[in-house]
Amino acid sequence: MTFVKPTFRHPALTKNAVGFTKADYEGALSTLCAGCGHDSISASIVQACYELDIEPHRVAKFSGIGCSSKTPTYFLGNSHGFNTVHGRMPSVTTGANLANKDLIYLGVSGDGDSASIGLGQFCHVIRRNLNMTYIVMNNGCYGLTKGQDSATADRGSINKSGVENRFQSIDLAALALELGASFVARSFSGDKGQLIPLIKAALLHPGFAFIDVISPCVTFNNNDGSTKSYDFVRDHIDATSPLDFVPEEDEITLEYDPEKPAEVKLHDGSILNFYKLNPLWDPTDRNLSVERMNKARQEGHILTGLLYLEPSTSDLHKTLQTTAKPLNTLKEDDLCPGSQALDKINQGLR
Amino acid sequence: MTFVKPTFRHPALTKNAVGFTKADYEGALSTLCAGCGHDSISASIVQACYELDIEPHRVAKFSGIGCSSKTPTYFLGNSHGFNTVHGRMPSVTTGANLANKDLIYLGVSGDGDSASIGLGQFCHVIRRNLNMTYIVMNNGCYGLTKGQDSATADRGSINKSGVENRFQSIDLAALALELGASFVARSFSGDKGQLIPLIKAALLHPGFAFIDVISPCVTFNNNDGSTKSYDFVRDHIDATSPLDFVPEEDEITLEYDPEKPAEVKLHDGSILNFYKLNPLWDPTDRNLSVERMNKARQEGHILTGLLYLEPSTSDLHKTLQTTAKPLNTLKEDDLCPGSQALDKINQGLR
Amino acid sequence: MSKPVRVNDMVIRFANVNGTGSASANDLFSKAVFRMGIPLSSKNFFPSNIQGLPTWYEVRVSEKGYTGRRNGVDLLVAVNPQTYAKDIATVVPGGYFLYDSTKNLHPELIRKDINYIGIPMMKLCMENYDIPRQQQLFKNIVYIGALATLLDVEMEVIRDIIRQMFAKKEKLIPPNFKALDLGANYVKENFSWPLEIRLERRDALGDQIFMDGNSAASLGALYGGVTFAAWYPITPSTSVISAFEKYCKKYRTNPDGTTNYAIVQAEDELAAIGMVIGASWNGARAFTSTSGAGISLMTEFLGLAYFAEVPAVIVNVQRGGPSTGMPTRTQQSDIISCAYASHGDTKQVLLFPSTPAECFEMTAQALDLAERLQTPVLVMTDLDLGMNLHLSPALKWDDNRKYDRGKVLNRQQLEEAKQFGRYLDVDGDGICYRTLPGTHPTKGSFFTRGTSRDEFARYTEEGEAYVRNMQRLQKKWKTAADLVPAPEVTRTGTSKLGVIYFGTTKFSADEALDMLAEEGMKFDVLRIKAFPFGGDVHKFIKDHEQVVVIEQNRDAQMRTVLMTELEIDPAKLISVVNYDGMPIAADTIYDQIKKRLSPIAVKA
Amino acid sequence: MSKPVRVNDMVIRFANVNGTGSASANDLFSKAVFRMGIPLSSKNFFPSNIQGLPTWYEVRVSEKGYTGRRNGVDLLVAVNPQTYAKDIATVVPGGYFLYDSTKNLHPELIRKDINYIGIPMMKLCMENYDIPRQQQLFKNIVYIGALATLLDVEMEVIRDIIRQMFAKKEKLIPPNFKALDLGANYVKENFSWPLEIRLERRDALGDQIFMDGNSAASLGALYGGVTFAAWYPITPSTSVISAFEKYCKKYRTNPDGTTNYAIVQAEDELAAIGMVIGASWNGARAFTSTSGAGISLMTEFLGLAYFAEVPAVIVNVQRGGPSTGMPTRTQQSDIISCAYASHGDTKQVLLFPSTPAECFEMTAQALDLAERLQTPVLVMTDLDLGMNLHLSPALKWDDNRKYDRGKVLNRQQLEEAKQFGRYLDVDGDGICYRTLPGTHPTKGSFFTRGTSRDEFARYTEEGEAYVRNMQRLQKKWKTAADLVPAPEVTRTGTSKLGVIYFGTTKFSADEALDMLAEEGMKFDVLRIKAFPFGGDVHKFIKDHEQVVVIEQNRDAQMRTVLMTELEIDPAKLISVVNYDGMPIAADTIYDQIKKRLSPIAVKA
Ligand SMILES: Cc1ncc(C[n+]2csc(CCOP(=O)(O)OP(=O)(O)O)c2C)c(N)n1
Ligand SMILES: Cc1ncc(C[n+]2csc(CCOP(=O)(O)OP(=O)(O)O)c2C)c(N)n1
Ligand code: SF4
Ligand code: SF4
Ligand SMILES: [Mg+2]
Ligand SMILES: [Mg+2]
Repeated sequence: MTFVKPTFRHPALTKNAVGFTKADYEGALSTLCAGCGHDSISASIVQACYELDIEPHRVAKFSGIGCSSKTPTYFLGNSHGFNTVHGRMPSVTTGANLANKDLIYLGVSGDGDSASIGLGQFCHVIRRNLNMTYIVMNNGCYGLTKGQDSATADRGSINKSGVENRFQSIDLAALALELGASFVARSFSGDKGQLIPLIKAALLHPGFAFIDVISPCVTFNNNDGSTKSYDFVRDHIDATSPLDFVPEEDEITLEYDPEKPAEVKLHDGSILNFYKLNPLWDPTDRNLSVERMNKARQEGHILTGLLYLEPSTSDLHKTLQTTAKPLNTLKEDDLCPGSQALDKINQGLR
Repeated sequence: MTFVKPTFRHPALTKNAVGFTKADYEGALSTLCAGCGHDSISASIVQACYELDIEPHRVAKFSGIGCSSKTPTYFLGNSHGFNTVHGRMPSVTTGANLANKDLIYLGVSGDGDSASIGLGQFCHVIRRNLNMTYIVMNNGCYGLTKGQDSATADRGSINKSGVENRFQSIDLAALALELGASFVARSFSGDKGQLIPLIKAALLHPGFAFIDVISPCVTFNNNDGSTKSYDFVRDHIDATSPLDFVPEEDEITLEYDPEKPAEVKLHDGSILNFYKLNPLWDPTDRNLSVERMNKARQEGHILTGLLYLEPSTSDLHKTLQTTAKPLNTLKEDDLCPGSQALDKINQGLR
Repeated sequence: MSKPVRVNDMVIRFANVNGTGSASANDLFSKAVFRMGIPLSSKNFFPSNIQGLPTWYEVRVSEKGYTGRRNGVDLLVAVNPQTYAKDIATVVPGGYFLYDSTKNLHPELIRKDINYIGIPMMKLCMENYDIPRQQQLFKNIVYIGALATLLDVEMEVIRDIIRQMFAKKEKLIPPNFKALDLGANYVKENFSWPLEIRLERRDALGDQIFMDGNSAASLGALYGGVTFAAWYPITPSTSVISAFEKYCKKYRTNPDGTTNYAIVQAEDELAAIGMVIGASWNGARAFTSTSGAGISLMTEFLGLAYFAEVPAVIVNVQRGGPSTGMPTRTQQSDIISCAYASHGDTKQVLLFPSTPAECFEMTAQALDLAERLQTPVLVMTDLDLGMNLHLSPALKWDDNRKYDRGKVLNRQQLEEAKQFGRYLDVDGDGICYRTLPGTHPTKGSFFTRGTSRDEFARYTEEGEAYVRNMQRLQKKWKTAADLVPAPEVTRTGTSKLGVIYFGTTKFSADEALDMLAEEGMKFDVLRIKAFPFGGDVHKFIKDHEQVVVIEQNRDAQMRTVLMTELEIDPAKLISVVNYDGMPIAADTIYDQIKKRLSPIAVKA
Repeated sequence: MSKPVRVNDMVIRFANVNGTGSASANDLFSKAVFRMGIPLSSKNFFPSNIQGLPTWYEVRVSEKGYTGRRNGVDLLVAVNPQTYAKDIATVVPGGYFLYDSTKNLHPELIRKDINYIGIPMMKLCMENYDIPRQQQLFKNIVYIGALATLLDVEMEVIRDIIRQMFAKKEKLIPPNFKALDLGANYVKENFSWPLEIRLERRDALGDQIFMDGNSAASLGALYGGVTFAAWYPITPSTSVISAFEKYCKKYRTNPDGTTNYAIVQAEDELAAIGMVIGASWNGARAFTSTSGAGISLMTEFLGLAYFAEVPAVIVNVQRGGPSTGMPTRTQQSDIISCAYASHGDTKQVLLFPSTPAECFEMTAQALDLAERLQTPVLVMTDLDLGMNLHLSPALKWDDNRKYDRGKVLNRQQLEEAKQFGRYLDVDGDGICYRTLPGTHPTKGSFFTRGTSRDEFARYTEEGEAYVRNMQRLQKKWKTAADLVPAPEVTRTGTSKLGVIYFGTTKFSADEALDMLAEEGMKFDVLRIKAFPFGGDVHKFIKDHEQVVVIEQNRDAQMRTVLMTELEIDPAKLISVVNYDGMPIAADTIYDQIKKRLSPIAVKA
């Protein structure tokens, strides 16, 4: 069921340069868990599009399958959207983009969607430098199927069933960089101050722009919290069915300074160490980016900010040299060589 | 048709420590094009196994689909082999390995097989650190389907149809390193002096060992050779059907010194620059490896040798803590909890 | 309205919000009914999200043992105001609507023909518990207390279940008891109880158990000797593997901490089935479980396993299709896509369990069949069977039972064999001998491939060799028909009319047939247990003038497969389908059969 | 042996090694026959490798216009000693074996009942060309010269073709002429010529062309307005896209070098179909082409496109299955896997071309149908049709023809519409109105998904909304049956016996039916052109007592689909199949029909 948001929530909002209020960028009421990081990212997307004065119908939004992939229902309700199949958002977006170069393409995905089943398509859409913004709402687990580890789960982390993840985690941002992505960023769902500008930059980037957004799953990252006050309830849950009771949680938000590590305590009591890049650093030096990311990884920091940018990138349309007109606007006259040409072809076949 | 090799080819060969002649490690007659690099790699595999005194039946060999993936028919004829489906060799090998930890697992694949359709499985088998040797016979094209560019084709290279490849090439060795592979090497099909020891080291490595072997496709890399003496024939081919006539070519071989670049002219006249790592360098420093590979890439060199090694790696069986006995040898007694346990389970369900 | 007291015959539906802990509370109620020895079934209708959306839980209590669904709710426990209006409409005239009266009901929600029972659940909790999370959680137990009192459930039975539930966390027991009492006492103080529909202890269950099919299938895999499982999470199959893992930890861990099993969460379903094929090829018993899109993604590999003749076991917990469809609803709609999975001429062996006991038995059997037949075997269960608690015969295992590992030559047999050809039909049953890697230094190795080959596993493009191989596979298919479980034929010899059903349809169908029989319309019944069908199914159809095929999909897929494989005139096969995602109800079957059968046939 | 001279009626088979340049030489021969106005067909039987393995090329010449295969070779051009023994066995008694006599034939290869013609091909080449590569290459032209002389092919016709072939590289012409003469002269000097089987100019071809189906399909895509193609290489479909690319470069490149098309070589078939769906959803005409395993891998996405109602066109060039199967052999064995592709209740629209002209027309039509019906449409061709040269009616295009873009609302229509619901069945034909992204700032946007939804594209798990939607899809399926090409019914009214065939079976079947007719066994004929079938097919089957269904797969898949969709009694449908990977031959059909038809039926 999709619930329509009561419209009285925004009585008289300011309009942006193209005449839309912020409400015009919102979507249906979210059905995600209370406090889910993904909802914060949706809100940042709404804000970014509003601030960029993008007409909502000029955006086409895409996703795979997962809690994260449901979010396109919850933002940009005036945009067309396509909830594809699990892990295959990149291919559908590629086709859509080639059909009409004039729209803005926004894909959202989960870490399960992109780092497991969709890893091949993720790598290949990067290789093609499709002009799109690709946001992974990265919670290190499979939210919608109830909390299994994903391929981005940290080695050593404990999942919902109490099992330690014993596999190397895949760093999608580092992978994107290795594969030649022209825009690579990382942020945290609760840090709108950082996230909104990054989304704006990504939407404006004329090639493939990747943002890895750490987005805690309040429900299934919520397992180790023996120090927490709702201990009693947790015990209760453990004794019955682990998936049956989902306590409402507050969203985790964060503001911190560049170049100083910030500790974030998740709902389960585990700690993430964020380390924000100074906005003044030069993100266009690929080697430097690789080095910094490797270093942060070794130190157990999560480096956030715009990690790498190749400003003069050339997207897939340029590579393929497609005509300036969107392909989906071409008509019989542009497309069909006609009967005379066919007669000639026939003649060549005799 | 598989042609059985005439046995008189090896009248009385020396036996190795386990009592086998080199002929015992060979397979059926190759049906690849004369001079194909893949055949040289097969020969190196034969030699490596012979020299390592591996009993042939202790090896299980796997492949996907492609010219490269046909090679398991042409080596180790006394080993079981499994020619799976396109791009999915890693998963089949994973299952096989988990079923019997006591065999040696050797997978071969092509660049189409591993870098396109199979990229997801390639990444994930690395992540699991499966104890296997994974050889990609890398010719930058789809040999078996007649020469289309693969994802490892160099940007700017010209393919069989005269079209320039305009996409970033995927460096499978760099990718393997990024994903945490514990053994990463690169070599050239024609350089048996380097390749055989690498294959031996890989087979002995107690975890995932990857070797990217540049292996020219004599047929479909054979396009740009306007300076070549068989110009006339080439013109002829162009005028008829590009795939109809495949001139026989000699295998390209190579010997060169460490730390000095070696130029190799391919059949089409294009040039590869190989740069061999000094055997004395320390391959166990991951950062150093990344740095050197990045540098070589920027300079247009192909760095060969053992690029990275993590000697004390722990493979998937260790991660999963499977019992010492191969799982496929366990019997009813080891596996079935029996009727009494079942009665208890029933009781718990009332 | 006053009606005669109805004992042990009712449908109770709980309307909750998911993620609020209601499912385990509702299970508590079901379990109590079960412990009172009364036949029942319970079904959970949950949304495809994690928290905050409407969810329903339906308990059917039936003295007569009808455990399928029937339409109409006798008592609705309404805890979710969002769905009040919709819920009220489902209550039968004279039924009950039990709701949280902390807030008043909107006047529009008042129906004259039903009874309202207001329990101030939230209020009671707020008065008795401090922490909001606890208030929310115990609300569930409060309504259980109230309901139990209203229906005359033995309170001590419920208390016992709670005691067992929290055996390891005893401090949780008293507050649960308290919540139970809050509900019970409120009823006692404010209403006349018990109601005119009520429960009464019986001894009608024998040694039956109350269990979900997915756990049972996982036990089948455990007992059947699976040492390797690969999977990718997807509702509703996920719990097959999580249960398997739980049982393996318990029963398959060695004293030194090493395990007699391996489980891999694959990167997707293609990899999962690939791993299973690799392990099976290498002589381990291996299985995977999936649903919906997972089956489509396994299509290519299923064709390989069919053609290269590699065992593989897949538990397909069917859900509402097509595409992502209705991932939390039930259907039997993968019959055709599984029976003929993959391009080219392929046929796959399917098993159709109806009960948790059969999920257990058939999964174990699938492992034998897959190795005996050297081919994939799919256990075709569904969301209803897999995720809901069902009455079931107890699980049984004969300790003398040996795994049938099929035709695998060992070292000595190879030593003695005159010749070995992987695809030689030595025994004339279409099944050839295989060998495992590592068996013998010089004999018996062969190359497995998805391409055409001759009897000695050598690649060939010769049409004749290909045709010989394809015809041998047909022969093997005939052999399979003899090896798979035979159908269950009941109510025989009474009628020219037959009914065919399979899987979870059994429960409602049996009830519907009783209803029809009471009106003089008698049917013989055949329950399909496997594909290929074998002679018994053919004979049954031949022996009847008209045969009704009941199934839970739109396109009458089983009927199609019956026609195709047994060469049946479609005019003979009358289709009854239900595909709204809810388990098929007895009334639906009853109505449709009456509507579909020509008056002549009915009189026969 | 002396036989009467047989003019324009023969099977010539070339036995070569692949990668030696023989295929284009053999094409040269076929083309010459074509230019002499004589009906023919040519078929290439090539191995699944690149160089060094046996390959055959078969030319059927038939004054009567029979262009299917018939068994038995009249003249074998043997250039590959590896297969001499096998090749000799295929020659009919009295036939000819033309071979390279540079080396002597082994005495065991001598059959008394056939004629041997030794041409020292290699020797002639070594004497006349210096470079080994040239020697090898011109060997092919030498045997063409010899063969042409033996069969009385007009040499000037061949020379003309060579001149055209090398129009841009004139220096290549003389050495080719020389090779031709070498062969011709050797024959003239050493044998009596022409043979008793020989060719004679006719004017039997009208404006027909000689073309492969894959190129024709690619032209269909070009003329049909495809602007986006995504694909993954796989034999035998690869040349559909490479031809499309070639034509696009020629006809769709703008003066400034930009292109009115985009082609992406995807990373696999899942991505290829995903891209096509994305582009079609966004209003571009898009298609892909694949074979074998590619179809299996597209299964999940085909289910999405069916259920979310997104157009997509797939050209499936069928090859020998299952699994990797026989990748260079032909079959019609993907009928079931395509008709019901994907899990859940799905049905896909299929078109079945028989000639290159139909490959062209049906691919263009598929684009209209996919957009009109908002669903995938699969053009089901096969390796034989796709990769071999066939006689075909000329390709035709009406310059007034407009693309049918289906029900797409533009900005103004949205402005004027009272309401917009993506899945509202406004017209009662089951087809709803869609909108494209970017059309209108505030109206007409909707969310496309593979899950159940209501008429306004809002997610819902309500069973009723789901059922309404599934029933509307059924209604759309009925609409589709009226829109797809109607079957072709020929030889009507003469018989109680019917024959149904489709695709490439047409050619041999027509010949076989003529043979049977000569014996007094008459059949009415229906050629299926599309699935769903529509009323004409049903009527045809109803109007006949017995209907033979001829197809090229093991499991009689079309017969299955006919039974299922049209509710046909299988007893009525007699199956004739051939699935050895070779195009079905007329004699096979003739023999099987005679064997299968009950004597009573035959008399009818
Ligand atoms: C082919 C296929 N396999 C499995 C699933 C089941 N499934 C739904 S969502 C999901 C994982 C989602 O994880 P992620 O992408 O990380 O999203 P999250 O819910 O964590 O935001 C899976 C496995 C599916 N829908 N399709
Ligand atoms: C699912 C699937 N798609 C496509 C093909 C066709 N195919 C066969 S081999 C091949 C590419 C092989 O390229 P590569 O792996 O680089 O091997 P090479 O021949 O170059 O050694 C393709 C696309 C296939 N067999 N299966
Ligand atoms: S399960 Fe996790 S990821 Fe999914 S909605 Fe809830 S909090 Fe978010
Ligand atoms: S086509 Fe290329 S890769 Fe394939 S066998 Fe020939 S040379 Fe080797
Ligand atoms: Mg996730
Ligand atoms: Mg390659």
